[in-house]
Amino acid sequence: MDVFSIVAEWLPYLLSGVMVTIGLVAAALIIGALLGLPMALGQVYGTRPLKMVIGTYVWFFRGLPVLLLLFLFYFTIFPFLNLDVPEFFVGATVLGLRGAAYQSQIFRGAIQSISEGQMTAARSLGMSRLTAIRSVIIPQAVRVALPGWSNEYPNILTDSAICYAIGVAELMTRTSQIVAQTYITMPIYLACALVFILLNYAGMRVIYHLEKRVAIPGFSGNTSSGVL
Amino acid sequence: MADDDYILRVEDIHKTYGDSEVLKGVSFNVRKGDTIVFIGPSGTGKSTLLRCINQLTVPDKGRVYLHEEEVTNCGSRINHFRQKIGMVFQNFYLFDHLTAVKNVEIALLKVKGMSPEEAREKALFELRQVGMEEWADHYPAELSGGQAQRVSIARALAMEPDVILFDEPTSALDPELTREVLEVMKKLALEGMTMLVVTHEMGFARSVATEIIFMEGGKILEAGTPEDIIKNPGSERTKSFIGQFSGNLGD
Amino acid sequence: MNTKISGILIILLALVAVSFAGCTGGESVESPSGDALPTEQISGDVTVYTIGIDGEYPPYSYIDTDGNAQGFDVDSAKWIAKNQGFEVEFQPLAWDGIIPALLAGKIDMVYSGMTITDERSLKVNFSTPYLQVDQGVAFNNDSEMTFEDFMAGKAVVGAQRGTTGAIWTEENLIATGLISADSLKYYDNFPSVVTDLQNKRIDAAIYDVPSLRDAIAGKPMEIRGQIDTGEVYGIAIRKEDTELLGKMNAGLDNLMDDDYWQELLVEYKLVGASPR
Amino acid sequence: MDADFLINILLPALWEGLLVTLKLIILSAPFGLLFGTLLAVGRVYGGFFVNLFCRFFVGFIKGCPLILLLFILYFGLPSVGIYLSALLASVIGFICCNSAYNSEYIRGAILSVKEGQMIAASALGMTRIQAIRHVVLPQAMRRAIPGLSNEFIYLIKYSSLAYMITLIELTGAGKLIFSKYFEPDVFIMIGIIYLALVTITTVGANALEKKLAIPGTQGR
Repeated sequence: MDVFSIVAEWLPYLLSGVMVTIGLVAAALIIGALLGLPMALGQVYGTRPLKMVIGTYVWFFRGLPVLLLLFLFYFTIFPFLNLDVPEFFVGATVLGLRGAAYQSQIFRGAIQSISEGQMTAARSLGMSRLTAIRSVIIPQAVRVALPGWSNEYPNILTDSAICYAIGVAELMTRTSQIVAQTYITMPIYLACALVFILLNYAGMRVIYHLEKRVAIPGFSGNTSSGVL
Repeated sequence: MADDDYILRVEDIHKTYGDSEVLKGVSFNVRKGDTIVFIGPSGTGKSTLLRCINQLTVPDKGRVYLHEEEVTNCGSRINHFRQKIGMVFQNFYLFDHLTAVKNVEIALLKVKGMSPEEAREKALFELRQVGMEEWADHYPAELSGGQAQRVSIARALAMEPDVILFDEPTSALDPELTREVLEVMKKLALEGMTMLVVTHEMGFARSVATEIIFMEGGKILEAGTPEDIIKNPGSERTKSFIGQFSGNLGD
Repeated sequence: MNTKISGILIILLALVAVSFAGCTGGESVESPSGDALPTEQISGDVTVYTIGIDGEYPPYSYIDTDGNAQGFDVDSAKWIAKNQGFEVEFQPLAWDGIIPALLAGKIDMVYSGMTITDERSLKVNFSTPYLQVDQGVAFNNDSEMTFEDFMAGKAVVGAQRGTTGAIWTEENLIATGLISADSLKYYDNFPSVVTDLQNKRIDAAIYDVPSLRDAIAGKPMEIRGQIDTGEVYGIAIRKEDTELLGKMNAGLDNLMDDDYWQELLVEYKLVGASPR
Repeated sequence: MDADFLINILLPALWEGLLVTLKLIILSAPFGLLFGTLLAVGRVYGGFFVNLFCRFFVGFIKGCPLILLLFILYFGLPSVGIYLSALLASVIGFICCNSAYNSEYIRGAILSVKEGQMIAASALGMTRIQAIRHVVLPQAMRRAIPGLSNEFIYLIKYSSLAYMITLIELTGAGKLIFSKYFEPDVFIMIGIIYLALVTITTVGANALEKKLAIPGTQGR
């Protein structure tokens, strides 16, 4: 059997890893955003102890390699907590918690870039601090953060391949399995690379259109909240 | 008068950006020691003309000669000519990462290949000429506009050019700072430096220029001594333009 | 462990706990005795056990093109499950993390050509041995090296991380100073070892004989020597899961008495490896 | 994890691994910076083909997971007759990755250098290359420092992937100990070492940024 037909035979198995990879990335982006935004707010408006806790969290997750985080959660933390977490969720959790650390910094930068004046103006209208944050600061900050945020997609996509180390059946794991069984290397690696690059491209297109949709001409902050 | 009396000859320069023809055939000649001042409304191609001389902008048609050597179409020899044709910009364009003295030194070192000691000495000398020696170790961001412009003049002078092009050197400065720059330029002119100056400073034009060239619509409308142009403008257009600056004629 | 790290860990754990409050469905159940029960799910009246396997370990266990588990151990496990009246599902895992996964309750047993070792026996229980194998050492056909050269420490050796082959080499060649630690290369899976042997980055590959034979079939390589380590395979089960251990032992016993056992041995070219 | 295990088994192994990690970083970072700069210059100032090549390279590297790239370099290339050692394959992989990401920061920084700087350099008779080297890049590199130091930290962290292609660096050394002794605290110890490395680097990078800041400007 020639190389092409072998690769063709295994292709469906490889491609069924696409959904797993997409699942990992989507879960990671969502966990990252859901935790990252409140963390950013906490870092800007929170009390000193809260800021320190969040700062430590960010320091921790940005200071460790994805690979080590995966091992740490898979072999150390989850077993210690007596939690039975399937590999996929370990991968999604690690990418998500780590993503939250990075996203919080993107959102933090965005919040800080919204001028002090916006807050003052909101307060002078009789808004509470919380209302001001929710209806004035966040809608603007999220839009400012979008370009930085969209960079998270390709980063998490490529990082998701490291979940191979704990055996999540995503693209990289399947690639390695196929190579292990067929002893064909380059064509399969390149097929995998191609899939990743296409996913990257497709995702960036989606984000590009998303950015276009949320962008407001003239950029006024008094529209209703448009959190992603 | 023989051609070789001219240090710089500019022949029939044309330049078009997209649909708009900025220069529609401009020619003039410069003798050693001349100070030629270009005046005219904004957008008439004066700055473009200067840039065409040292090929920062490549003209569509026309030729420039320096000492009868062609500057246009000279390929990589342009860097040789640019050493001979200094330029001072409206926004100074000092190198932001270098101190004043290093701004002056860098081309001496990298282009002229001087030794570091030689270059330092030369740079300090030129800074002294423009009254900036004390500021030698300051960075551009620490200088006022007038100071920065004087450093940029020193930078141009250090290359010992045959001609210096001044592209609205004082337009970005407030009046106080404008004066200190004009002082330096006037001094240079008196010392016999050949200068081509685009400016709106009529006072400077009147007192320093050997020739004033009035440009409009990409063409030279009128040229002559300050006396001719300012006192007795030949055309209505020149007259009305100069009229706008009547309050600005005193030096 | 210093207090700062402990503090960080606590914060982390809290965050993880919060973020996971909604995500985890099946927490482990506490038994009356306080021991954590395995993660079996009850579907109807039938218990389902999750079996951890190495997905890249033919002939014992591997994943086929359709993503299904196959292999000698997989077939055996299915037979035992039927025999003992429970159901099984297979979970491919990274080999070097498979015991921690078992201890963590991610799986209920490891049934995937696992050698019974002292270190492993400290952490888990093993079933009665069901196969006995030697370690084989393979070379490229055109290699000048002999098995004696290998034993004398002249070869750069490739082995899969965490396998008995790797451990044997560490203990008998590295610890004795015959080869430097650099001369043992660790790989994720055995096919990578074979690939690198073919690439001549290593001189020799060490692995369980049946699997080694399988892995180099059709390649210009040969087994030039075997090391009788006296190792046997067993099914690894958590220490507290004595009931499951009993079931598996009974099932194994029945299986080895059945004709199917011989069929399997023939099918997977393991004749001679059976203790019976 | 008892003291005996920690002192006699774990720490010596991690120390060996750390040395390999540092070796990887020291071998990769300078070339990552050099090629990153060349890629950035190629993209900003290069002709059509140079620009296309640089864009293609950066696009491929950024789209392809590093771990896959390492597999390609180590396990894939032999099929076309190129045999790289694990060390060389890792270093090449890291240089590719590091330079591609670095180039993005440097490119951004080059584009942010005011156009007049280049014009003034040309007017002084500098060649294009002289102007890029002596005027544009010194300014651009300063602006790129925060991004570059970020990428350097990524390099420290992603060097852990070398163990996937048999090079036993810090994470790999710990993983080997783990797969033998099943002692999960191993990973905490490794974590502490990485956090220390990364924290020291961050402090160093901030100091460097301050030191190189041009007086009178606000760093950026």
